[in-house]
Amino acid sequence: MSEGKAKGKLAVYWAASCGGCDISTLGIDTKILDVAEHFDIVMWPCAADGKVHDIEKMADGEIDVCLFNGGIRTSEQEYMAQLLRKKSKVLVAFGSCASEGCIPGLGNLNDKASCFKTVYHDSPSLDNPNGVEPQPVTEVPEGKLHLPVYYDTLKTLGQTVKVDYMLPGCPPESDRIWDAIVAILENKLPEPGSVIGSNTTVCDECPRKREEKKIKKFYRTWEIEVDPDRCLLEQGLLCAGIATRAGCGALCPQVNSPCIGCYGPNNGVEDHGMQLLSAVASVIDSEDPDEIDAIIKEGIPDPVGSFYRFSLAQSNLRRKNKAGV
Amino acid sequence: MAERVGVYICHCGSNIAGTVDVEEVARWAGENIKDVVVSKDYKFMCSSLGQAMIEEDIKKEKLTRVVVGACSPHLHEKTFRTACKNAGLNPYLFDMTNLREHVSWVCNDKEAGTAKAKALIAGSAERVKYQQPLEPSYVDVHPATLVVGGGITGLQAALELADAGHPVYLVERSPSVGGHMAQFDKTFPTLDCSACILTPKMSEAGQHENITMLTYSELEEVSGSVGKFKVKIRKKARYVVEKDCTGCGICMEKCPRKIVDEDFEAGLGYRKAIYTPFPQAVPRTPVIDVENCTYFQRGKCKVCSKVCPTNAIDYEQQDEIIEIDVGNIILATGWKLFDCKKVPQYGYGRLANVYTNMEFERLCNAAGPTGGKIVMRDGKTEPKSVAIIHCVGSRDVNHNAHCSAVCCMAALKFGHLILEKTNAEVYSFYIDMRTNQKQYEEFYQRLLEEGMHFVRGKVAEVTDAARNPDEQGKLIVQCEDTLLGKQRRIPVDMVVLMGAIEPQADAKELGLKCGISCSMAGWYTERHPKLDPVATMTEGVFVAGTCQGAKDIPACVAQGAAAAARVQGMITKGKVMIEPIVASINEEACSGCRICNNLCPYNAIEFDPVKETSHVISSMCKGCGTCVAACPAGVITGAHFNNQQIFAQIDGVLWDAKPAGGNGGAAAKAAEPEPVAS
Amino acid sequence: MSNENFEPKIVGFMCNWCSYRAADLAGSARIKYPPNVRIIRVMCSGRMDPAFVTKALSLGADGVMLAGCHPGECHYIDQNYKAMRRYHLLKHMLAALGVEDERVRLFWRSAAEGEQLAEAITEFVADIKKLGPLHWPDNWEESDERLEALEAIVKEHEEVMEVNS
Amino acid sequence: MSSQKADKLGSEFLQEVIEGTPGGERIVHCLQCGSCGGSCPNGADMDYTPRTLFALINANKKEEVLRSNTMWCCVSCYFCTTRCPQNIPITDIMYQLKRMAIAENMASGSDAPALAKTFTGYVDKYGRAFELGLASRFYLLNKPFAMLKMGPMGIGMFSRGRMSLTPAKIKRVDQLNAIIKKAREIGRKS
Amino acid sequence: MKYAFYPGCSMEVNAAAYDVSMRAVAKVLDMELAEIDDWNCCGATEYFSQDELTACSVVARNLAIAEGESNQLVASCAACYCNLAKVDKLMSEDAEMKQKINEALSAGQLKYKGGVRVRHLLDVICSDIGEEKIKEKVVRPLTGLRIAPYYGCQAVRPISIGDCTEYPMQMDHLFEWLGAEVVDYPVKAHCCGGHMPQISEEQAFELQRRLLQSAVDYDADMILCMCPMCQLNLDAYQPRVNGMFGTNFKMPILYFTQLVGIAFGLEPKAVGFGKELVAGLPVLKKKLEAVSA
Repeated sequence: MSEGKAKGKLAVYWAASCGGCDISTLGIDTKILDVAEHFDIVMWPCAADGKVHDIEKMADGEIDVCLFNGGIRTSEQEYMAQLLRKKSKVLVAFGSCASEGCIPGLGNLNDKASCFKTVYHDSPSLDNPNGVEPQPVTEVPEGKLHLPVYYDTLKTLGQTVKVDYMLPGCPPESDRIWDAIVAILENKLPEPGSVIGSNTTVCDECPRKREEKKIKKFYRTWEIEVDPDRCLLEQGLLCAGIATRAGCGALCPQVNSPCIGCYGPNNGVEDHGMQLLSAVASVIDSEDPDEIDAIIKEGIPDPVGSFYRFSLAQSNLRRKNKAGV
Repeated sequence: MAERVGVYICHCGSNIAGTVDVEEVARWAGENIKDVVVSKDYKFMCSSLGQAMIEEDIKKEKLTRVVVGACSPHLHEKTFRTACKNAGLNPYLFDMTNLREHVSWVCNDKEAGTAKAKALIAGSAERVKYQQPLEPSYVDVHPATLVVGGGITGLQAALELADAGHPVYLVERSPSVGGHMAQFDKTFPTLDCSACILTPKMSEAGQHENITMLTYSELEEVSGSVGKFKVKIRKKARYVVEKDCTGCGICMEKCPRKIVDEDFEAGLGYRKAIYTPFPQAVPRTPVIDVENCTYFQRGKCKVCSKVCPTNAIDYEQQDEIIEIDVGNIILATGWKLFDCKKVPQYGYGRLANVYTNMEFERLCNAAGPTGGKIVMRDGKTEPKSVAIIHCVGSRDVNHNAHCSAVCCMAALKFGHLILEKTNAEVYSFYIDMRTNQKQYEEFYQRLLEEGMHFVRGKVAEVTDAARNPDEQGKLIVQCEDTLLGKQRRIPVDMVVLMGAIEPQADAKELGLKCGISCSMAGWYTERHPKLDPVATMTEGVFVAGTCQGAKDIPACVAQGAAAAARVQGMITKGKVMIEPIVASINEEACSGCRICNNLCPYNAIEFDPVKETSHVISSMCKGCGTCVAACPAGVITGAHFNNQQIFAQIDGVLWDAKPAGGNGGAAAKAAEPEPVAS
Repeated sequence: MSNENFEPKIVGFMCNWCSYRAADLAGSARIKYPPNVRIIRVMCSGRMDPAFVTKALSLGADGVMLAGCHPGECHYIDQNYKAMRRYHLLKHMLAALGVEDERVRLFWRSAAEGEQLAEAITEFVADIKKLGPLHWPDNWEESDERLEALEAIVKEHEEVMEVNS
Repeated sequence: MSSQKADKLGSEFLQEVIEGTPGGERIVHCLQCGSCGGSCPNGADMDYTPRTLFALINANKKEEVLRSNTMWCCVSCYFCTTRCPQNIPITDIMYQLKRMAIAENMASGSDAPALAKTFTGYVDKYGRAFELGLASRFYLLNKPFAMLKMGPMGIGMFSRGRMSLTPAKIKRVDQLNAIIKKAREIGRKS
Repeated sequence: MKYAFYPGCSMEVNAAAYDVSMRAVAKVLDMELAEIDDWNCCGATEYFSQDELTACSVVARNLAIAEGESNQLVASCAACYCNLAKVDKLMSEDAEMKQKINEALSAGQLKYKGGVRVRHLLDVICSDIGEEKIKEKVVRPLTGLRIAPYYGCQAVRPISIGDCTEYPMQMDHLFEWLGAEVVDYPVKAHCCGGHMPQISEEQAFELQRRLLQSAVDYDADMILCMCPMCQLNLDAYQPRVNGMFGTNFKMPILYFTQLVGIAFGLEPKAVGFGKELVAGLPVLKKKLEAVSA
């Protein structure tokens, strides 16, 4: 790392996400001190103080790097995305939510009305006798109070503003975060627009033995005794590792749990879920349409959750047909 | 990407211009599609003037991509690729839009036709920008040929090639070549003795210096591709050493075990446990039928070994796998007889004197079990009346929808032989009399004169349930005489069922090994039913004879010769072009998940267990793209049909479908931010 | 949603050997059928990536037609069975995403079945017409509320900043 | 699709036959092979064999077909159907021709329509067939003389307890009749 | 094993011998045949001659009722089997007809989804119970008795109970298991005349003559039926057939279940002997020592 260079400015932001990304960032441990040595942290809602006003007042491009985690679900998040874009030289979609929508993106199976219905009306743990819903504007004697507007559709950061890099993972492994930080510090970032990470899939890191594949029946993990040495997909478990970018060290498959796809698609794949779906369907072991249908319907009751757990918002179709919600 | 695209719209006289406003399409493409720098229409684009225009523009306007909107690419893709090549542009940087077959000829309305033409042109123009220069490859053609099947078709093909000086491997699964034709007595319509015309060809093939005859052998595995197939053949153990055997036949004479011969004699005659199917068999080396050999079953006997003057018997012999290299393959695997028991109402298998056509061939064959005497199952009584039933298992959607093509003539032949050899009355029960080759109708006329009775009607049942004393002890053939419109019951002594010609039971499996497909029924699919009847969709694999469809001997011989001629053409040319439309795997990025491994029917994808990655053997790849669509990591690319190209084409054909807001797919992925924050 | 004047935009993916040639044959035989299907040629139905379908729908197609050789008659032996498997799983997914069953359909048509291909297109177009437009990209649009809210945030912050400074 | 094809064939009568018979569109595949006429146990007594009827249907000879005795000779043994090399549901077509003959009032020369009518009358009323009622009512109305010959058999049946004097009746005749009424209504509509 | 059972109109009175013997045999074989609630007539051939949709709806009422009770519906009469199986098949293959029939059924608050497999009693006994169990139950082998199995038409055509449509064998096998000599005569699946006796006696009696003659030619002691209509035609009209053709047939026509019962050691009376017009018991006594003893 180059010594004695002027300190840069770093912003970390958190939109529609769970906070895991921040925790994983802190998982780089004492190396966070190296980060602090090289950067002034101008904003990090989870770990440091920093005011929106101060950012607004900065010159365009004054922030060197912004690590932005979370998808865009509200007007406030969208505003912050636009603001940080303007003020940052390099904007990184940090983690699965910002890159491809992640679990919050599964909200795209519903619309705003049905989300509110569940959260503010139907939830069993709720006490809301008057059925009050959050209002974007509330008049109080002191003036108008604003709440962010909640959107029908969750968008990824890239669908909202132009992003320079994506760092995949839910959350990104601390080691991968450190790799990325080193790349930033050493100015060894890849081509703008690309994903910072490996260009192979989880299978590359998975120690299981793989053979030619034929699937006659899909199982849920609890339905079978898992052979610890053999490829999970070959055993009928819907493992997304074949279609998912490496980087995690194949953590899940190593403990007999199929990969759920949190690192997103490999380079050059346009639609993660479709690519996985196409691969898995190709090796279904039947030529009889009725049997194929039965294998699918019985084995994969929740296709969206199985193939698009992390990438629905970034998929070609992005959401469920609103007309059908 | 700043490509320079030229778009050319053909009028095709009024064929396209009649329902598509070609000037408008050309104008629109020039003004609206990004990177289109030249856009023209012309009366006949495929004419030499049209081609010259494109060539000139490529040079003058420095075009890097060309789109021609004309007829189907299946007609003129080659023409325009050549034009591009002539002008120095890689031919794979061209795309053809089908404005005739897919637009003008199927549209009524000029406005709709013009709109559809614009969309298709937009698709091509967007696609062509992503196309990549490709180079076809060339392979040397190995001069040897594999012929599978030693019937008359395979023999003919093998002899044609061998006589032209090319090496041939002739593989036959039974112990002798000859096929079904060796079982026949006479051949219609000339009534030549079948053996007399066939056996010279058999022995010629057996002795030919260019023919390696592998009988009692089966095709095990085929790999490689046109020009350089690698073939594994299983040579089944005969238990007789071919090089030592002189074919003297003493072993067969002395063998104490006699069994019913279900194959060559169709169950009517006997053979020994060590046997050749028939006396003129080629080669003359017998085989031991292990399942019926006393030594193999009980460990004692060895008579054959004791009597053999040259010690050629080897009970320890094992199957042998022979590997050969060939440039081309001819499949001439023939047919099998329909199982007449599947039509229980005709009583075959239950009523003794109901025969199949193959049984009857043996029955009237002078070399057959009765010495050519036509007698009933008791072995002595001559029938006083015989019914011949056509279309048993043919022209019947419950069994085979096809017409077996030869049964009408074979039935007439049988009729003639019965009338010649016995005093019996002969009845033919037919649906339609099909005698449509040279001298066939004349033969029908002859049988009319000879007094054969013809009843037009498909027989309903053959029964021994007599209704009156006249019918007692007879087989009663019940049918509607459709020319009278009346039901008839005709008592006879003997019934011959003209069973259908069916595809071999393992035709599909064998086809799969060679990379060719079958129709639903099981006939091999030819490249073009009229214009390319012996080639298949797989380069270097040809089909001939009845494995492609029911046909008579002259047609089989013609196809055998035709296939040989096609192969000779390949050998003479010496090289064969391989289209560059193949898949390739970026091995760097392949994680070895092995999804693709068993998706390729041509085994073109190989897994390297050391590197733990897969790769495509491009000479074996036929370019279907199935693995490309299946690769979960997106590391397999299909040349000329890659994702980028197809996505661009989708984008293009839907140019008018995107919503007004411009929230289009590809564009939206990297959305221009709407500047709100200031 | 059905609309008399609605002309659906449909993308048709057809294999080079059977269905594309069937379309050629329909043309040569001058069989008329609705102009709504825009045909894209692929070498085999096995090349048909489910993402092609979702891509087309996301770009505004109202329906997608897939066509290949009859099962058992594939030019590439049995690759159309892989298309069949993907199609079934894709349909399962599309149903979960609220895309009507009729919008995406797989047909088997041999090179000899020009008339049958034309019939399939006619039938398919009629069915999509009955369903009405899909307009998938509209699905992603937010209401005007969004722009108002964004403007409000900017204004609010400007006001606060004025007070502060 | 099938109706389009029938349009082209131009025989109205053919189309009616096809539309009224499940699987009836196979009739256009008839090869005129005669395996139906050959198979029929009553084939010898028919005015026309079934095969001939199909040719007449093709030729639009409605009157000849519907006035023929062919379908009334049919005993529903289904030999023609299972043997037909073209999978034509011949027995079912015979049923359709019977229905058309009754509807067009051309079913002359056979007692079968009357028997059928009597039979369905009992089913509609009781939900069950009634053998004695059927026999006596049918014979009284249609063949009073033939009834005399039936005497000894009837006595034999009675004496062995094989004939009941009263019809059995199902519990929910109303439900059955509602279904029948609805079915007839739908039938008239289409 | 439990089955839903559809007796059909003939069983109660005309075919009482079939009914009683079938129930007795079922008891020995531990088959539970639960009669479906309030079934109606299958329409025979007559209803289909008048109105296809109504006939189908009448039949489908039974299928709909059965669907609530079991996924297997057993019929003992060939014609009932035929109609039930045909309507079931039609509804599974023809969506339009299914919709129409269900529309009609809805008038009676019924619906048939298509979940019933229609079986014939003979097939259930031969395929589900099977050789081993049946042989176990034989206490009085039918040795020496020459029986002619008679299948008739509608159990094997157009929708076979699971046997060859031309030359069925299930009953042949069954009686081989029971020790009888089975006569292999060529007309075992030919027509008994069906409803023809009421329409044209000449035609009907000729059909019956062919069957009886063939059985006699093959030296059968008796013909065994699996359908009340077949039994009625061959049994009750036999004297009239003799009258018309000058023959002298005295061929007992019994139900196959009656003889299965005899083999299982049941008493002739308990399996309905005596209901037939051409007496069967004397033949049985003459041929089977165990019975006469």
